[in-house]
Amino acid sequence: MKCYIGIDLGSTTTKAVIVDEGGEALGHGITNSRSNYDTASKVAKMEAVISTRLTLFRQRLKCTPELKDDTSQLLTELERCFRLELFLEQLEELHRACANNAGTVSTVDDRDALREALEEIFQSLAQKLESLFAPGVARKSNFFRDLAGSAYMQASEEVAKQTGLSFDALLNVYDKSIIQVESRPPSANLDEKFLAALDRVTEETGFDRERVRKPVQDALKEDIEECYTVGTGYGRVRLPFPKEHIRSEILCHGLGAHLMYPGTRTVLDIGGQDTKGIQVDDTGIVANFQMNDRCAAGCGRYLGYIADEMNMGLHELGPMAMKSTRTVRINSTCTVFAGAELRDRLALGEKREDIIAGLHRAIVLRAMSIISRSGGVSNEFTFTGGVAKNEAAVKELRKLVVENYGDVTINIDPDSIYTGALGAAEFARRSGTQASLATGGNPS
Amino acid sequence: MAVKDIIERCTELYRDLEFNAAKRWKAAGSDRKVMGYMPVYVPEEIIHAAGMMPLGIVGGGDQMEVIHGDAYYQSYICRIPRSTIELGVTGKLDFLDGILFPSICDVIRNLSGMWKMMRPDMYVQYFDVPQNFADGIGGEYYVKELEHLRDEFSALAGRPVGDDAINRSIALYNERRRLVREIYDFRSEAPWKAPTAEVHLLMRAGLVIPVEEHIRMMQGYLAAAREEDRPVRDCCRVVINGSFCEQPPLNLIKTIEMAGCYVVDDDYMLGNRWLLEDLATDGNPLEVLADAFLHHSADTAAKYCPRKEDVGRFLLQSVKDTKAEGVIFSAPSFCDPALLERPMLADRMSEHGIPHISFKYAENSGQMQPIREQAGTFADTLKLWS
Amino acid sequence: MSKESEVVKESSMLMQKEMIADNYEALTSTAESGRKVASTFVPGNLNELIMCFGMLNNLPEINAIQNGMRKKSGAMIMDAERNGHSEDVCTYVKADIGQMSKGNIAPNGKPMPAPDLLLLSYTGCFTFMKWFELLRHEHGCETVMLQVPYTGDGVITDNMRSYVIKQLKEEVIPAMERVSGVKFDIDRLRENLRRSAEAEDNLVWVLESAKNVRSPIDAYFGGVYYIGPIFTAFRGTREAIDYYRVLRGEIEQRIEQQLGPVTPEDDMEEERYRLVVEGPPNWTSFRDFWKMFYDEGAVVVASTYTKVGGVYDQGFRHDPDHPLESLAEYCLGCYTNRNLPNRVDMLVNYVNDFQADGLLVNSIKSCNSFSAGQLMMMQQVEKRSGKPAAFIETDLVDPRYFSAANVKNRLESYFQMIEQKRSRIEAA
Amino acid sequence: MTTISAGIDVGTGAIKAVVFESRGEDTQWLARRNFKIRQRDPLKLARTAFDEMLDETDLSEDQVHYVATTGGGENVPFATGHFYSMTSHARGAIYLESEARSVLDIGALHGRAVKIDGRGKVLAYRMTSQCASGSGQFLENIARYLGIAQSEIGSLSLQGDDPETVSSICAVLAETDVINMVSRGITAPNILRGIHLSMAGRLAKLLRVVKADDGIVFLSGGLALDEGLRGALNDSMTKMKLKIDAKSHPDSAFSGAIGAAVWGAYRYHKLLEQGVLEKAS
Ligand SMILES: Nc1ncnc2c1ncn2[C@@H]1O[C@H](COP(=O)(O)OP(=O)(O)O)[C@@H](O)[C@H]1O
Ligand SMILES: Nc1ncnc2c1ncn2[C@@H]1O[C@H](COP(=O)(O)OP(=O)(O)O)[C@@H](O)[C@H]1O
Ligand code: SF4
Ligand code: SF4
Ligand code: SF4
Repeated sequence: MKCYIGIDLGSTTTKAVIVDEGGEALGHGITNSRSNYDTASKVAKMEAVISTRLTLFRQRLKCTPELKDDTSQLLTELERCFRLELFLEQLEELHRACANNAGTVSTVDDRDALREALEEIFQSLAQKLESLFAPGVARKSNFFRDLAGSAYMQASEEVAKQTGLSFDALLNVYDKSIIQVESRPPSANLDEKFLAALDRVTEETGFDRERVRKPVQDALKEDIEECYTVGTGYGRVRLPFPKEHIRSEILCHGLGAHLMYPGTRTVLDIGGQDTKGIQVDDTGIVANFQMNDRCAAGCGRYLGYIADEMNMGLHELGPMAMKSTRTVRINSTCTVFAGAELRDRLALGEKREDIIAGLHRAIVLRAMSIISRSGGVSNEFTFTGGVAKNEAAVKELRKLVVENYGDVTINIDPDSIYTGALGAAEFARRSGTQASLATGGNPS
Repeated sequence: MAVKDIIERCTELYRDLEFNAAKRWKAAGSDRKVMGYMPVYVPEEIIHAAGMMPLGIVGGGDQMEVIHGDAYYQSYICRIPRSTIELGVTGKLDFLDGILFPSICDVIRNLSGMWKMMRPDMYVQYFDVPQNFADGIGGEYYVKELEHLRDEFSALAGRPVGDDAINRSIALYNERRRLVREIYDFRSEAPWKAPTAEVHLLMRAGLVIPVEEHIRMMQGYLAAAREEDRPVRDCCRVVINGSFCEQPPLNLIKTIEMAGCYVVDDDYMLGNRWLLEDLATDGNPLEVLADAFLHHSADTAAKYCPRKEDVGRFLLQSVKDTKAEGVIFSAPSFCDPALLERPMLADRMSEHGIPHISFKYAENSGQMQPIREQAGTFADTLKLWS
Repeated sequence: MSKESEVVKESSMLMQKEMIADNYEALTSTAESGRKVASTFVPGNLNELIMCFGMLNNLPEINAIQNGMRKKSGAMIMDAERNGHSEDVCTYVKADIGQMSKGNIAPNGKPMPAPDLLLLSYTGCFTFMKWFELLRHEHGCETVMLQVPYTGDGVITDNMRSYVIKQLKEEVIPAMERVSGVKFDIDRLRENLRRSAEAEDNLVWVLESAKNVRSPIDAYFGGVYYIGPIFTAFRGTREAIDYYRVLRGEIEQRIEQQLGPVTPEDDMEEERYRLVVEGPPNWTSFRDFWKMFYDEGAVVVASTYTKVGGVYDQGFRHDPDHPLESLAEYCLGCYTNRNLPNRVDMLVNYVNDFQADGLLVNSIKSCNSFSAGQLMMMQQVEKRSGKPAAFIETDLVDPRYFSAANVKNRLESYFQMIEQKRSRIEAA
Repeated sequence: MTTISAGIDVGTGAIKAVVFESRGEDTQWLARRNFKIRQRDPLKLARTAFDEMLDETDLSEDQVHYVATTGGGENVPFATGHFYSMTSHARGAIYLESEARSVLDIGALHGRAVKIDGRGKVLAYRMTSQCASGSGQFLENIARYLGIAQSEIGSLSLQGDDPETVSSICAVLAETDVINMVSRGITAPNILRGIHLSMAGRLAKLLRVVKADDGIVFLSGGLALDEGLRGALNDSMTKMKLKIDAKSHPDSAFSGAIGAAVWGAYRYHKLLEQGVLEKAS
């Protein structure tokens, strides 16, 4: 089938969306951005392909009467096992890289002790990751870097304590290795992994292997033909695409939000290091926009710094802020000073959750300023970008929007992080179908 | 009243972004009008004589969350206009009958035009002052501008504002100026008895309450503060310069004192003591006001200094009068007048062997640590080595 | 492109180059010639008056621009900052002060004489006042102030006019007589003003030529060259009259041949977007900045920056019959001395009269006079003209504040937005 | 008589503490601690450091005559008095390097240039502004991203032969800049050197502003031992025609704490003389 792909190479995450000829979204994928842009977009695309395959399975399964009722359980399990397969493979790579890099660490004299320690760390890592992928377990993040990273920190802190090896040295081995692992393009044989995952699922859950295998194989046989790709986002100029395949992220976000909610007139996007306020008309065309520049104060990365400072996962910040009873007013939202500010406040005896709530409010206030600058909020209002996943930010935003602009519809889609990529995919579809029309192709 | 009570009342006024005191005053009479003005100086006497209450607006301070203000101002413009716009956009200044934007810098100047566009229904006046200090040139121009103002206010008030009325107001404001001077002198003599945060609050209160009430308030404070027994701390004496427009957050003022510096003179809320001496109450009042403005008024960076050798004279005098050990140049970020003037003043201080330091702030500065460190090091140095 | 137009195109440029070089030559050889130098600012610059005393006119803003375009301003600014000048203040001032401390070398490589008179035309910008105080502080030159009241209500009142005239008569002219040793001759002034008016007519014609769809000029990037003579030391001179006559001839030809604006690389191929621009340009990356426009087929058809040194397209002309009054009116009417509602009116009219696709605001960090309030002006223009606007932020001569990637990102998005809108209107 | 004083420097990145014994001009170290703050409460950490030092020296708390805090330590409850960072870094610098005539303190978030005289008196100073671009913290983050240990930064940076300048003024955006560089294949040494040069440029500018123009500039704070930064600094100073020499000392990180301890001892005697010891703070 003909597919059109949009890739949004953001400053923190890279997203891909695949749509079919009718503009229907088939799948989306995300990964953390990294210095190898090519790999980042390949991985995001691969993730989107996986998600497309899952969509196709769903369609097949729905048509398989005896499995129809178990569709969602099956898919969840399949995805879980599939991810585990992917992770174990990456973990293996990381393990190898670490072992190699252990020889290059200059600060440690006893290399053998270091290698031994690494073995121990990786043993506990494999266990931990497997348990993270056990049925029904909530994960901090879906990125290998994050999951492996925090597990590695924990494990190595313990090992360091036991063996007297320097924690910094162990950390260093990891830092060296993860960047290598991340730069490698993803391995290609997805089909095999799907089948392996399927085996695992049937083993663990007792589904009839043969009966499930057929629709899965059918779905895998379907050809995903990549017709046209459009890139957008912060890193778009460095994407290996010709100019006409690149669109400004403002336009993509506007269009993407329009596709999700056709009534959208105002879009707010808070990403890793930029915040955009966009006004669109009833066809998704951008009428006005504003964004921050030169200063990343109050953007998504800010939360990242805070999370690091508190040794928490990004997704834990929102819930913690929700517990606050009293908001602390925070005036400086310099991302880099965030940690210092937090410590300052803690020293003054303020409560963690109150401070965190104050920080969220500060971010949203800044965003409100940017929206105001772009022309205010008109009905309907759509909030997109990574920070839209954060419930505390959403809560503050709702409050402030209502206070300042009255009763407007506020749309937040759980997949809002893909808004830009969706817009890009739609641009790809438009260009692609036009191109094939022009060359006499048959667009049906 | 005890110092504590007076200061509490001032703090309440300082925090009240709804300007309830002025609203109450206005509500007490059907013909009462409130005329807002931006820093630094406007001839309040004429407003007062027209039966109106002058209301000084110095932004939103660190208590206000600015949401719309940033839609009007780029990041490299000082804070006060954006929080003032915020006050306007959120309707907090709707009760004003008019607003004056005195000539101080291009930001406030342009704000006058923004206000005209934002509130076409309101009386909005840009008020230019002479930078030529010859009676026959700048003086003549200024008197005509004052006449214009008086005529406009007469029209607003619905009755002519006569010379007698203005003279009576001048007398009242003379009283206020005298008290303000007294408080500053008192603090300079016994800075431990009148912490700058208190003096600042007291001066700030004067912007938002009727002048008669401010006079009573200052009398009360002076009487009470003299009685108060407060410990003397090991601090050095400094003069603050550069803060005549946007005001620092109260925490910053406290930080400076806590870091070991007694402030013995400053240019916070300079409008209250813009005219330096008592004014005649029996002359042609507009000429009297003009004369005081041209020849007996405070110095700020917003004024032109016709003679090179006079630059910094005012500040030097203040250092001498208050026996200060050093000068802290503390200006709002992006404040053109203060920051352009600073190198000249700093040179003057160095010429006279007066130690000085400088830093910037914003009305909503949250991080006090760098300020504390700089003021503290300054104090350490003055203390350890004097 | 025809061979002919190439030749003609160059002649106005060459003329201007020569004029500027001659002026710097004159400025740097006062030791021999004994001529006196008055420094003053572009807005409210009283060139006709200065000429009456045989003095030379030196404009520190222009020096800063020259240093900016030669990429020398960055170091000068840092130098000034080291000496205690704040990062926050206008970079023209710091570039100027930095130039002084670096030996005050003129763009022709020769040392610039210290000015004999600082003519502080305090017109439309607060910074001017402190700028010359700072120069006086360091060099101790004689300074005379001419305060031009701000037209806060959008009108020039009698009080303002007579205040300016009075200052001219009682302070400025006596100071000039004192410094130059030349007696003031009002007929000489009238003569100069007559020449000014003649050149002004042609300048206005040139700027208005952008009303042609397929504009023959770029009224911003090209415009800054066109206003050069009249905004600087040449208003009231014979050379200026000649220059504008030649320039007009060239543009008449371009219109005839249906040519687009001249660019540093080539004539512009296709006119895809017509813009009105508010705010001064960036000088340190002037070429790169311009390229971002002509590469995309964007032509600036009207700009307010070309009105800073005098607004002529609204009917004002220097008037030999009322010499001092007309100097006063000129100063009072400069673009940044106008109140914001007035500036908005001008912009809305430009967008409409020049059939522009929208307004672009280039907001300059240095310049509060221009920048404070621009965001609101932009909203008003959008609302009243119905055309989209965009906002970029750069600086005049501080290279640290020109972020090419940022500016490009915004411009691209803006152009794509206009494009999209247009296709929608076509589709409808 | 012998005076025992303690200096505790509460930084944004680390806590440094020392205990000193002085007999007139004669001083000697008794103990020291340097704790990274990471996620812990700095005040508690200060207490831990102090307790550990008391333990190590077999002293009881009241045998310490003066506990001087510096940095962000105003609120340390067991302190006798507080000196502001630049005061103590100035004194610490003279203690470690008597020829120093200026100090460059490069910590986790701030840089400070202090001009001093031979007695450690602060003559002029300048701090980096509120914006954290080009701070130690930033360098640390980048190094981690590049997989480089802190101790390797210096030597790697010195190998950079074609440094790539970081254009962003914002530390956060600069991080992305760096990622961008990696994507273009710029080597780690050149990236680090680029960062060092841009930091050095900023720091040298601070030195110029305080008019530090002769003698030795003493590097203190956590980054003083980063030889790459030191090299870049010397280059930048040469370029800016500053004829001063950047030097550091193995104990550079402690200079604030040392200065505080030395001033503490001095103040102790002064207060004894004045008979106001009881209200020492
Ligand atoms: N699960 C989550 N919970 C809360 N915030 C999140 C979560 N995931 C991402 N974020 C926030 O979103 C930001 C990234 O947003 P994104 O739109 O992907 O940015 P970009 O497009 O710039 O890469 C992160 O910096 C983080 O603050
Ligand atoms: N050997 C080293 N080489 C380079 N950087 C170092 C080294 N040791 C510490 N640092 C850096 O020094 C900083 C802490 O410096 P410090 O002066 O203690 O800061 P503060 O006083 O602000 O806490 C940290 O950012 C750390 O990255
Ligand atoms: S703070 Fe300074 S720049 Fe800002 S409005 Fe006041 S005087 Fe003008
Ligand atoms: S502030 Fe603006 S008008 Fe004034 S000197 Fe600077 S650039 Fe020119
Ligand atoms: S370091 Fe902080 S204040 Fe500075 S530009 Fe970056 S986010 Fe903004």
